[in-house]
Amino acid sequence: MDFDFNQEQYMFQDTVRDLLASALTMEHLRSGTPAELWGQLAETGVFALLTREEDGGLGLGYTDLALIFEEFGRALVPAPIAAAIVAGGAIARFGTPEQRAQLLPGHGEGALRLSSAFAETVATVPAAMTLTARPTDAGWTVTGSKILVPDAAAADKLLVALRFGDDLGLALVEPSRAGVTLREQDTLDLTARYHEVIFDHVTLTAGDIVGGRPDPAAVVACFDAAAAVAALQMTGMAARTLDEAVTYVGQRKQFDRVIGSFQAIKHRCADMAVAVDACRSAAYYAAWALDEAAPDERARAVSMAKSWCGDNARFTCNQAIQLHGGIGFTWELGLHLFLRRIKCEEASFGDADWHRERVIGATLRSMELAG
Amino acid sequence: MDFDFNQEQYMFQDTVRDLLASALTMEHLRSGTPAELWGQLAETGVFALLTREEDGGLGLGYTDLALIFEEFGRALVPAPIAAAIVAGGAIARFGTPEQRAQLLPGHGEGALRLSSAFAETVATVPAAMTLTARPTDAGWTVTGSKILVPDAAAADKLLVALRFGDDLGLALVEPSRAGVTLREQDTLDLTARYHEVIFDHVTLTAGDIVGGRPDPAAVVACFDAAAAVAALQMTGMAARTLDEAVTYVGQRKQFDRVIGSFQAIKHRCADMAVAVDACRSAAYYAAWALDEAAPDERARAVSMAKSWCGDNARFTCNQAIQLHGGIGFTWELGLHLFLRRIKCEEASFGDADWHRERVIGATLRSMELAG
Amino acid sequence: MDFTYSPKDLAFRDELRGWLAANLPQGWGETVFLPEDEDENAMFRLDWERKLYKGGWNGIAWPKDYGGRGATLVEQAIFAEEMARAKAPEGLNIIGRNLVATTLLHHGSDAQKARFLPKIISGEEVWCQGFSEPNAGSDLAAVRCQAVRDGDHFVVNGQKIWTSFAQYSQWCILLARTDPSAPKHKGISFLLVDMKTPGITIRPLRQISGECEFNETFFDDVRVPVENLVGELNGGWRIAMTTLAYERGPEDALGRQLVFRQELDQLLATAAKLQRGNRSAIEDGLLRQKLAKSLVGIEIMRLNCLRAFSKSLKGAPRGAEASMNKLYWSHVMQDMFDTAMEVLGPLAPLTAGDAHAVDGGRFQLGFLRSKAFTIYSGSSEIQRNIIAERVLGLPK
Amino acid sequence: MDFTYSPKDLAFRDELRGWLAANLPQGWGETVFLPEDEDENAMFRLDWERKLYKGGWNGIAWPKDYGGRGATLVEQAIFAEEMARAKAPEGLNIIGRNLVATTLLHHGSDAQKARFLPKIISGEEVWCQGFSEPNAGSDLAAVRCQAVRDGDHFVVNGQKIWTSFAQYSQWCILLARTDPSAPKHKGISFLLVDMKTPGITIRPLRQISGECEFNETFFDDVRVPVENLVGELNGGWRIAMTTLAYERGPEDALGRQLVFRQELDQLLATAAKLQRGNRSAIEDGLLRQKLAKSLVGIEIMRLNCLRAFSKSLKGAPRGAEASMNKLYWSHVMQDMFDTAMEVLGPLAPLTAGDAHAVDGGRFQLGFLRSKAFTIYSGSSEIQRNIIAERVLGLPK
Repeated sequence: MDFDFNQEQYMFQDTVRDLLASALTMEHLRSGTPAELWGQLAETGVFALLTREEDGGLGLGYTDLALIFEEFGRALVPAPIAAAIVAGGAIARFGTPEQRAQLLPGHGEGALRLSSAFAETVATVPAAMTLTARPTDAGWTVTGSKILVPDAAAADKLLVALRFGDDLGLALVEPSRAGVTLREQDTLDLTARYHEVIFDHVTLTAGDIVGGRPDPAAVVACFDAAAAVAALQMTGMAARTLDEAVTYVGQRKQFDRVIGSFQAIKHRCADMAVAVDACRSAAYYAAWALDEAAPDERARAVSMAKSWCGDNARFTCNQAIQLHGGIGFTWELGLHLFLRRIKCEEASFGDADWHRERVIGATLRSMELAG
Repeated sequence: MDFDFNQEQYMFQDTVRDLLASALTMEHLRSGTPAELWGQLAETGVFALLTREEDGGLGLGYTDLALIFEEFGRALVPAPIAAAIVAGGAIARFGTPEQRAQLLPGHGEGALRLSSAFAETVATVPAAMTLTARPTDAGWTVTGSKILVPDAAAADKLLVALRFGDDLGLALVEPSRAGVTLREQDTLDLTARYHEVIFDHVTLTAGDIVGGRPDPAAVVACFDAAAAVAALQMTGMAARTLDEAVTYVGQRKQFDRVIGSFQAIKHRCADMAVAVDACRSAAYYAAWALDEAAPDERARAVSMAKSWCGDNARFTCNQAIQLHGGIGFTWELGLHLFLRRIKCEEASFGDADWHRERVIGATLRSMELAG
Repeated sequence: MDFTYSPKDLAFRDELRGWLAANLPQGWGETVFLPEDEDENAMFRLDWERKLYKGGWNGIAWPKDYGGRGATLVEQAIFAEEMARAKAPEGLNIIGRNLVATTLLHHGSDAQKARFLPKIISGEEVWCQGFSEPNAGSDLAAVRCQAVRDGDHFVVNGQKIWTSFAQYSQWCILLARTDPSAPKHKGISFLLVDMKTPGITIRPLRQISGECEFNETFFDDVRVPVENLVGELNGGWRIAMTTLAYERGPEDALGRQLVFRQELDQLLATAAKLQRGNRSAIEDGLLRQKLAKSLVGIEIMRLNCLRAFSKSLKGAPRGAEASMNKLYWSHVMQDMFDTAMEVLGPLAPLTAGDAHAVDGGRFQLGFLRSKAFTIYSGSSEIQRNIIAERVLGLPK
Repeated sequence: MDFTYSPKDLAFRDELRGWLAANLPQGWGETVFLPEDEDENAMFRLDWERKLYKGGWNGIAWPKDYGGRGATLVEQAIFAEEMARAKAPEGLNIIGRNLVATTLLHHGSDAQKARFLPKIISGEEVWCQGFSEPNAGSDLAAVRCQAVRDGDHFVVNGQKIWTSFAQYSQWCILLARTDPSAPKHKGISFLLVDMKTPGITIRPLRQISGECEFNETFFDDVRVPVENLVGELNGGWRIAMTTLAYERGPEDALGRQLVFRQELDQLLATAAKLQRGNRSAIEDGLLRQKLAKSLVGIEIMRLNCLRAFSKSLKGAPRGAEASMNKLYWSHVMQDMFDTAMEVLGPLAPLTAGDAHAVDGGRFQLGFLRSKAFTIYSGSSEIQRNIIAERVLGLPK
């Protein structure tokens, strides 16, 4: 019984935290991702971590990445990087030997960029997705679009969740393929570029499909991973905004007192601390469940984390802004970068209400209760 | 433009407040309603107030009763009294001349006791009610039950909401009628007796039906009045529990300070004060709407008040208990009498979710939006 | 109780409605809106203010002697409501019209009144407010900006923050410390500062919404003639407190409530048209509950205002209910914008410039702006202090 | 990370399961429950405690020298979980087993240990806790109950409150003021008081649920032999603080979490069977959301406990995370009981004795009891102070 990380995992966290502290300052975040970040992170092994050892990776799991994604949230590492890790993880787990051999070494080195395309204008969850590949003589043809794809323009391959007839599957498509158009999108998140990826009679073959054939379980597993990663990153953002607030109220004086000595302020910070602590419990468990749990328990764990962390990162960030007073709603302070990113993460991969419905549905089924 | 009460209305409030302060102490509440309360209140005119002048009443409206019901809540006047006023109001407005002549003078004097029967085990709102009168040669026959009827055993007539075929209607039935059985119920509310009223082939004639024939509009109007009265009483309970809390924290010392000087306590009290003030706005407007508004606006006003006052009386009472610390959860202090009563009022005449759905439905219809 | 206006008031309303219909641009609020560019926006609002003045509709609450209408409270409420209903822009000179004018009427010398008031109501001179400083926010009496007497001038040095519209202002009301040795409330003076005076630097302060409504304003050896002192030397704190008490009352809040309700109505219309899975967002029972909470919250805001307003009409002194209302509506509206983001669902991240952005990104902008609601004009923490102490009588 | 138990721990668990199955009454938790009468209930729990002792299952964390098993933290966690899973009653002597024993082990004289510990673990002597007073609740150091030295006795006069199970107790740990002139933390002593001593009066204190778990206890010239002083004269505050720090840790919280989850599972089963209009309550989307919030909240309580517990296992000192967990679960559970009342809908007002009461009124009882969750064992306000100061380092 050990719901804690081991020394290696904490050391890995320290490494990444130190790297991000110097590589990704608030200045960077305002002016766009520094080009060298991708390579610097690759050197730590984050992109190779989920790849099996026989495929040249580290053969580790999401548990080993949990603290890393928390650091990503804390430092506001731009979304394309997490999207690439999740996409690589799906290929590592569900890809054909050829796909793994072709993509994962470059991915691991940070040389080949992956991104993932899930959201549609009417859906962020697999069951509601509408983008459909229709069978042709040569394979399939796809028309439609995905939105909010993290920096599709810089990606070599996109992992796309879509329907093949009734079945969901994951396809690998390069943005340069005939019929694919990218349109950069205006979003709340100022730390990364996002694109709408428009498919106009784009041809897919079996070789493009992760695992060689549609696999709904792979789509759900990949969705769960992405949702858990969102929860972990929101945990980091919650923790960071709490820290910022505590530091500020510990220094700011009004009425000849440090405002952190006012009881109402202290109590608010205490509530935030409890919220952040519970975010960690929920998100770490979700990470563990991605590696170790059966699909039902994994879904339950992920949905608990996504709903809880969304609500509580929002709470914590809002309170951090409030506790900063007038300075809190200035552009310069930068807390709004967290606010914006959290709102995007909340809306992605199923919102809190959807995940709660999934939790209760799964629980009732496991209890064999109607409803 | 005047959303305030006039001098007469405030004076009437003072009269009733003074009466209740002496007639209904915490001791009374614990040991049951004092027998003389009914008569003392009758003397103030509360039972005759809604009765038209030509029927011997005061010809006034719910607006004139708004502050009185708030006082009822504040003093925890037992539920049968409000139920009687609402029942009398329905007879005054919708009854046949014979019904008005037969019942309202006695009701006004406090000599003839009315009560009202709305709730069923599966429903508290008209559309979901199932108690049904089936046509016979002589009229109708009723089998089924109503629950939580305030002190049915002490009532001379019960106003019962039920179905006549497809139409809802209000019937007047004396508890002694053949086929009627009363069963006293164990409830959270310790300040009054409640009964289940069981109908076993009880015969109704046209003369028993308020207005002489089923009138769904009368049922909804009576339901709205009862819901608004619940909102007004909850407003009074919220205001009272706020007052109790402010008094207590202004006296209680810990750490050598009056605890009301601790900022977290002060801020909690401020939030409670805002909640109570908004309860007043919502509940007073609902009272006005009962008298003056068309049914759609009346429904909207009442449902706003019932949902808001339910949520906020609960909030205020919970906080009052919390602010009292250990003493707050003692039987002796008596705050639990408010907690219990609020919980009963919340559950009665549509819960907050139901009323919110009614508000949004009505609003969308008025905007001619789908949904 | 009576929720109707008198025939005289209705006539006032109809006159205003007629004037607005004739003077707002064609298609206003439907196809024509405020300019998006911030400078153009400000100039548009200044032009509009001058138009209001020419029509006799600026500063309607001012005494007739100073060009106002001496409007009754009900007329002021109707004015606020009708402006909101017509989605008319708000004049630019809010500080001048409300705070400066009322302060000068109460505390200004005759010369000051004669010099300044006519140009405020006419929209010729716009004002900004130099009260807050980086270290004097909630604790306003901690102002450090110094004014040192030098002959017939004060020499001002220091920094102010949140000076809305400083870049468009000709004048500034300034709180400056004139006696550093006195207790902090007793060494402050109230000055009128010409913004053209050398030594003033304005730095726009961008908000989280990306807009620059506010500024930091720096004063570097700025010379202010002594005749621009309002009231007594070192008597500025009392004047500032009365100035802040003139912040807009329930009659104006009625206008604000209508604007909020319009925003919610737009959200309802949007929810009815937005597809969510295989139905419209408005058919989702959970969203309906959240939208209903906002509806109830905003409608009660109106009722709160009307109750406070009715007491004002009967001459009740204004008390801390302004704090109660502010605390109430700021949280209701933050919740509404949170709900708006939920209604937008998958499209919530998409902002104004995007082809898929819903309603031109208005809800995202509103969401970001709403974070300031509980901070500006007295943070929620300060409002709770005021309510606890002044309404409930709890100890300091 | 690893959520499994070792084979050795599983063997411990199986041994305990076997013992529980053999020793709990047949049908326990299904058809047979704790007695409803409070006195019978207490006696049942005392008998159960003695049975546990005889089976070697009482005070398992105690050192073997004093009759315990010296159980590991994991074994303690398993014990708490299995007791909860079996819905086994909690022994009556909670104060004795947890607070008194640990205090005496750390601060008691050899004579005190020899005299008292064996009778605690055997269930022969039940203890109560005389710490709080009407004016010393959150501010425990304000105790006024006086102990004045008179020869070889202290003479105790004063009043204590919240003395759970005083009516069933043979002994009481008492905080009394022995030096009224010293600063308030420095004049308090820690005494062991025989509840049979003349001058002690117990008055049951009814809670809002109608139950009488607590008492007020009055001391009127109660003579306590000086050998019943624990530690040094006037050194009681420090002992009391360490006593309170022994309040049950995450290993016990795991058991509490299971009990809460059982309550929620019962609520889900009830919601599935309760008719609401023309469907079951569990089919209502709004109720599902609220129930899901409780599910998530209660499951995270378990995860919080496991995280804290895992740190304990590695020897991390216990800090303020007990406050974090308490603050967390008390509010989660209050919300759950609010939701329970909503699930019951029209039947929510009906309590235990009514024919239509749902599940024997258990949720109403739980709802009423839940109001105390955020008050007892350190109110939420006190927990927030502790977290802000000790975890976040904010100033006092």
